[in-house]
Amino acid sequence: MKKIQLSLLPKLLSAIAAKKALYLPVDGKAGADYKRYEEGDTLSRACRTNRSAKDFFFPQVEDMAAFRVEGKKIEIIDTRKENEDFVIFGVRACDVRSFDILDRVFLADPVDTFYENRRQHATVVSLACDAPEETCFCRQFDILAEDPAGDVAAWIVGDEMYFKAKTEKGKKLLSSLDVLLADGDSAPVEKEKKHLEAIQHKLPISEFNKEHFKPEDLMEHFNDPAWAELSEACLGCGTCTFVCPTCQCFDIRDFKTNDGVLRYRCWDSCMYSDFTKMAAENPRHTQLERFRQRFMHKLVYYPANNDGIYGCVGCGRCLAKCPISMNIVKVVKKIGGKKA
Amino acid sequence: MQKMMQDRARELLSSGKVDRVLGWIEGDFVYDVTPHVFRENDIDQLIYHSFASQNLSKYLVGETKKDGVIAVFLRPCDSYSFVQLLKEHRFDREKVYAIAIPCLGKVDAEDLRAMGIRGITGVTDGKERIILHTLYGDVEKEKSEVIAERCRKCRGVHAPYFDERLGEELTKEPLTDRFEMVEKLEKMTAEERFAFWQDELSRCIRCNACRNVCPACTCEKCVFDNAASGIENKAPASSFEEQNFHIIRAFHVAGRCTDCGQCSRVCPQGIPLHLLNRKFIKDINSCYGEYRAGADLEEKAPLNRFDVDDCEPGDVVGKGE
Amino acid sequence: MQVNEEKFEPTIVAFCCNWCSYAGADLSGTNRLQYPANVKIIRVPCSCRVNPMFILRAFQRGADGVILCGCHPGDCHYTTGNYFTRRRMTLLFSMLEFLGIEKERTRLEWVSAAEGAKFAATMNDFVATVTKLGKNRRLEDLRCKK
Amino acid sequence: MKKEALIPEIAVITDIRIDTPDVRTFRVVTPDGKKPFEHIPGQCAMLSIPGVGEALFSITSSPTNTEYMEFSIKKCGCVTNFLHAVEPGQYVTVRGPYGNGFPVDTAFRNKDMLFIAGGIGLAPLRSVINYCRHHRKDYGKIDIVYGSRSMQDLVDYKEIIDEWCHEDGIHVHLTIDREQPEWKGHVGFVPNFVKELQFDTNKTAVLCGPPIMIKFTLAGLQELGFKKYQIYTTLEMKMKCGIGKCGRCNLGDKFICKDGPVFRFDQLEELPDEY
Amino acid sequence: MQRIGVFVCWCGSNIAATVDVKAVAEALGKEPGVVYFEDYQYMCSEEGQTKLQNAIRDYKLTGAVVCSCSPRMHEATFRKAAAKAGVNSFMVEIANIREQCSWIHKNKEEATEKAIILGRAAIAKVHLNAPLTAGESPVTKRALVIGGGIAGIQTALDIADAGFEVDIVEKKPTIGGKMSQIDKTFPTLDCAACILTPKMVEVAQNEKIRIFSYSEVDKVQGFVGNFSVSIRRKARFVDEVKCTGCGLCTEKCPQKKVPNEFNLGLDQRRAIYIPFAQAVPKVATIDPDYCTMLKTGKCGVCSKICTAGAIDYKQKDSFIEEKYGAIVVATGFNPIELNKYDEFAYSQSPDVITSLEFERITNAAGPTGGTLLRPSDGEHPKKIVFVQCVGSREDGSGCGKTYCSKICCMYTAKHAMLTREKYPDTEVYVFYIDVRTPGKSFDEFYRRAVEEYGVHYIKGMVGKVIPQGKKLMVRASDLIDRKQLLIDADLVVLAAAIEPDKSARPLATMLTASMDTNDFFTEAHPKLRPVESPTAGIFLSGCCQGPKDIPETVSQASACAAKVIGLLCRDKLTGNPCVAHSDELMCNGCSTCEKVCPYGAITYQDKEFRMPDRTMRTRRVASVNPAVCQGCGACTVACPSGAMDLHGFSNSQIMAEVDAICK
Repeated sequence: MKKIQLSLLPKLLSAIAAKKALYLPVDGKAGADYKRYEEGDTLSRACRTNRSAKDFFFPQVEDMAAFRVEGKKIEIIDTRKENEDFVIFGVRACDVRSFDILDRVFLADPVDTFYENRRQHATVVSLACDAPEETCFCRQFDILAEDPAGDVAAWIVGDEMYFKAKTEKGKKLLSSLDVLLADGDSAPVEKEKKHLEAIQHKLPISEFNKEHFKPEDLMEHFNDPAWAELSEACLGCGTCTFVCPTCQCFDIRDFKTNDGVLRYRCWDSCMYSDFTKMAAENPRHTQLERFRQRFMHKLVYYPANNDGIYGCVGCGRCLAKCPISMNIVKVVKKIGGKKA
Repeated sequence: MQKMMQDRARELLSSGKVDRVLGWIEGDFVYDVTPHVFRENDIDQLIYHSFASQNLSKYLVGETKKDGVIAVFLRPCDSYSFVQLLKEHRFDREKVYAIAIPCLGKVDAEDLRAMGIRGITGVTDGKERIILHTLYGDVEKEKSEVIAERCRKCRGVHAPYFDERLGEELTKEPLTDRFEMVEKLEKMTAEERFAFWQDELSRCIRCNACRNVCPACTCEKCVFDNAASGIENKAPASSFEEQNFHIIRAFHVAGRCTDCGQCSRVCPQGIPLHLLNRKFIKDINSCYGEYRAGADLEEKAPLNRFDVDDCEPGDVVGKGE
Repeated sequence: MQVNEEKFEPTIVAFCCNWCSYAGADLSGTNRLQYPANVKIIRVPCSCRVNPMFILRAFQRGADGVILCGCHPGDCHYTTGNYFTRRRMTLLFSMLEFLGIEKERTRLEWVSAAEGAKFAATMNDFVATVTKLGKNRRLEDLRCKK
Repeated sequence: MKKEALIPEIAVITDIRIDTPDVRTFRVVTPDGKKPFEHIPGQCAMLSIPGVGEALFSITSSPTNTEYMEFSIKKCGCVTNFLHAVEPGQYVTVRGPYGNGFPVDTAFRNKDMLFIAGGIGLAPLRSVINYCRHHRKDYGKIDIVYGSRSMQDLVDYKEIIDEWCHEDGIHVHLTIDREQPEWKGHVGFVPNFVKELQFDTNKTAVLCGPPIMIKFTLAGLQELGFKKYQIYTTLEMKMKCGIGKCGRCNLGDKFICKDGPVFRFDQLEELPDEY
Repeated sequence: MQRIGVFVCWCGSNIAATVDVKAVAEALGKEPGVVYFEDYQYMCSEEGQTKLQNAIRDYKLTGAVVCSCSPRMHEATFRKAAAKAGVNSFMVEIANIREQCSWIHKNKEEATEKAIILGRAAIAKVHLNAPLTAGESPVTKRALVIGGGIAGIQTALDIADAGFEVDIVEKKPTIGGKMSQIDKTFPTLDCAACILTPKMVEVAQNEKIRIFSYSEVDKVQGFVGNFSVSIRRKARFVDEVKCTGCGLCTEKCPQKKVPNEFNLGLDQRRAIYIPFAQAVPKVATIDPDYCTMLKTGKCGVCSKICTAGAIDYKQKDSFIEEKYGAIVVATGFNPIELNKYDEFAYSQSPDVITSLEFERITNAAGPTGGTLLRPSDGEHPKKIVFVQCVGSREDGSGCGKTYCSKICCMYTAKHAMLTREKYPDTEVYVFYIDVRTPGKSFDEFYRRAVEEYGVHYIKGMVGKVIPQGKKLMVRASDLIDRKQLLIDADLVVLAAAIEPDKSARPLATMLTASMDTNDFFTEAHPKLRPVESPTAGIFLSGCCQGPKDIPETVSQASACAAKVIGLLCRDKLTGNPCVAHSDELMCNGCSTCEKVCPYGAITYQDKEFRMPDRTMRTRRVASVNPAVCQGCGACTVACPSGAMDLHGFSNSQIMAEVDAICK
């Protein structure tokens, strides 16, 4: 366990930034968001950034390859580059869990080298939540906001910040910062954890019936008539999917540049009407089916393929951001509630 | 008001005059409001308070494709969207029963959070004041301190063409001049404006919330979703794409935008998109005479008509600096 | 267009209506009135055919200035086309300026079939103005650059 | 850097065969003239023309063909329209193989096979049919029912007539939807034809064709006494990655690109019918 | 993928001197889809065209790009040549490397580079070109003329003379219009009736012409070549066929106190009447507002005395449906209402009259039998003041018109001159702002009025006319002598501005023909197509398009007839294939495009569509009539969903050109 006076945090950040690219959440015009550290930036204490931390490994837009076309001939140019080493500082427990969920998709065979490259070069410093929003419900997915995973976990206790390396990568990072860090006792952190856990228990979103979403009940949930009512007001925008830390659907598109073609991938949303649209058919032609897909994927399909791990981390972004306030909590209560 | 609306809706449903009622329903939190189509069995859950923020008029495009008549509650701002949609033949008027309801201004939970008001569990609305019940106790505020930007310019007047009015029309003086911010930007230098918009638009994640919520954006297929349009685009892959999407979208709704402010309300990134639309409204008003989209069914939109002695672009562009 | 380090050569797209301005451009050729080769003309039936999308597209693809020429108000071959153009472009140009894009990069001019000299003069002036402004950096798409 | 699954390889179209007014078969090799990669029958590959798009096609040639790969492609969308307009020598990009393929070396082994195809549905079956032909001793009797709108719309007609029809143990049953003067064979829709043919139920059936044909043929086979686990089909859906990551081609928890495209009907029964 | 051929023309040295044509051809040869390229001295020559045609055949070209002079010069040439070789004309594009390149640039390198870029843009466009075929529609060989004044009469006669059927619709009981009310015509001073009535008779006797008098156009549908029109024949309560025009009824009718509109209310007629002696058709009409029989059911005198048995009190409005290939608007003009001109005391004094009233008073068939008498007391006026520009050339703030009514200067001179000739003892004053006399023998005419006839022309405006006893005190200013005048006139004649007939506006709406703010019909082109409306198949004759005198009206009427004949001569109309079209699946049905179409080419209809979820849905969608659309493209930009596009200049084509240029 290491610690540092909060007043010295800027020094610590500069020290990290001197060695590696450093990203941290910073308060901005409209809430907190991650940005590359510049001298003077201060760590946001907000428990939630607008955009999730998935951007670091799965950015919204990513060039994949370039093509040069001349007459009938085509040449492929591999534009991939080795990523720089970077540190993401202050990731909350829910977002840290989302990396695990994305890993299971992108690192499954065949490995996605774009994702893998970034993942390998990243060190994640997580931060325990001291002031969750009332829309937070990560605990419902067994995520401990008071004791986040990551390469290094951090706690703010009083005017001190404690660090604990959880992986080799984390140990390396902390040891590289040895000069600035003092040894810390684990007792204050343990006490803080208890305190933070108590706060978690007070959060309003409980009574969550997620355990009713068993893979064996797939068809039953799929055919639940409540989907019609739930999806009725859905606008079919992509807000929930884009702010979601675990949504990973993407599209691969070509852009004609002035001298060739750039193939890139970008986020896509299963909520979009053209997501599954083919020339003549569209297997999910109404918003009901698209809406159902998103939640079935998170609550049933994903767990079925990934040892029962849910594809939701309870970060609460969709609760805060959906234009019509339709979200996974309402879905879980309505669809799962019937079994109770 | 809520009680009145529930009663009237129940009456309309039981009399068979309407088959469904479009209103708002509450979720886990008081601000967790969703548009909902009510039938007789769940009409008790219809709510109406400061967090009932969504403009319901756009839902009529889809709802009137179904059988039966639907009743809809229209706040003053919604009523203009309603008329504009009607003017563009986007829904079947016969299948709609429009009820005008007064509005005291809406409050956005995100704004309150920014003001430090968190853990909201309930709300008591007054004409001048609002009491927010929170996990940490009640907070009482002047309405004018907390109401959303889009509501500050409201005069509380409905566009005609509704079927009945519930409650009285609450006309009021706007709290702010809606063009204040546009003018402020116009007075900046081009560099400053560019920096301002770069900062704003670079946050765009192209979730399409602004477009999909917009009552003027009801195209069967948006040009940005249509490969044949030549400008199809799914993600802000470059700074140009960020600008392009918002310029074209604003242009397409120019003269049709009713300034309902939903675009800025729903933007998950907090981009003040309504400023783009208001810039067009301001230009239209100053160049072609006052025009309010959705105020009248017959009047030709400013871009669909002309005067032989209209101003030239050069007379307008460059006036700001 | 090769970009020379010493002298910046802007790329200019000119949309000309078939009936007046394109003929005006032809006339300036017939009269051997010079204007820079930076200007490339695209023929459209009427200035009202020009969609704001085209103008933005030109900037995206590397244009440094876009000029739109049509018949003088009242002289439109289709009687009313240029009146609509005038309104549309007034709003569009004003919006571009609002976003901080240099207002000198866009222009709307009325050039009749008899105004070969005006066409050449307009183009000379426009190219000079845009050259002074320099490369379009505020409405560019870096993916399109070599 | 290691190979990225989503970055394709270059390939060349060396030959284009016009099968029907809207189906062409493209022969594809690497620029140095080799088969791009090995595959098993029923698997697919992503073909693309940069700037036009990328799309998934089933590989029509049999794995036993060691020289090249073939794709029978019907004109229907952006990529296919472009392909129908190109000439030999055109470069394309290719990546794959994707999907599970048919269980030719397990479940199909030593079975009597019944292949039923409609229209362009023959394309994925041609690979497995030819595989069976080339490993003739490993399979029992082979029946092929193939129908199309008209005689002109029968894909691979020449190969069927010249080769398949002449081989021992292979019975080809052709049909077209409407009477045609030069057509001497059967006239009628595939599902009815299958019922008329009264196949015995000890066969393993493989179905491929338009959704409506699948629906009625499945019912027909069940009427004849076939069980759902005896019937296979191969599905088609919009795909972008081909490797189970882009998130659009799932049927419930199964990805068509990874866990499919070949499914048995008893498996499909347990999945949402979003196809 | 297109197979494109590129042809670079030298144009002798016109292009080749400043553009390296070989380099251009070679560079363009490398573009995708280009399978053939060559350069040649004169592509437009017979030889050059053959080269194009041979290449099309030999290389199976599907499209061609000719880098040459302006498309305004030879686009048609090359397109025709290509069509002969079997390639659709619209698959040929021109890169203008002469007028817009070689002729304006001196630096060869620069010009060559630009020529290549222009060529690339054309190639990029051809890649997206699609063969276009012009639509054809039949032509109904009959014309409708709306309005039976001199304009309508002349147009009808000319069209009929060419052998086509013509129908004239006239809302009054007789044709003849304003000219029939005029006494003499300037500058020749020949009698209007003497030259008009033979024409009216000619119309009546022409077998090809049908006159629907006392009728109005009720509904118009269709488009150029194929209009279908419903005409309302108002009940005149007299059987037109049976009536012999003997006029007995008009003498015996007991209802005598009906203001006679033909004489502008200066005298009275009966309830059954024939407007004037030479009326065509010469058929009586019962005025239902005054007829005692029709109002009370008690009278029936006319019916009793009519030997032909033509009176039919039960007659009702009837409708005629007819098809036409062309419609001529000849709705004419009226003097403006002067009720609001209190400064001239028009409403206050019967002796303040309009010029048209003055015409009637001086007309031998008029209320005074041609003797100049004051309406108030029937005395000879000794001092007459003519006021010009009453309601013309105003600043737009008042009740008048901003334009010049054009004819007032001349007829006022005529009135002044005739007065002085007939009554030399009468003093005549004319107040004017400017005297405008551009026209053959016009200025001479005016000068004669001043010099030979001693008319007092005073530059200045009349400020006020005050009736005082039997006199009219005219207060005016003389701008040249800079003094105020007070004239004790006996008669004041106001040269009232003329305006389009009130029936024109609703008619324009029916015809989807455009009008200016003064309700004059607009021309398809103010200089080059002055007798056509922008709406195809609608033609303009006479004052409905703008103020005109008689010779001008007649020449426009004949010009208009020539245009109509030109149209009717054709068996089929071939449209311009570069027209707008709407993608119905994307159309929102919002009507925006309809509002910006200057031709009324876009209509909306409800159509059934199969939706992606296999349900059927009725949607309102736009459809463009290719025979009416002229291809301006205004609708394509107005359409937010991009459903509306233009053949030949599609969104994707123009964007491809943009891309190629900006590369």
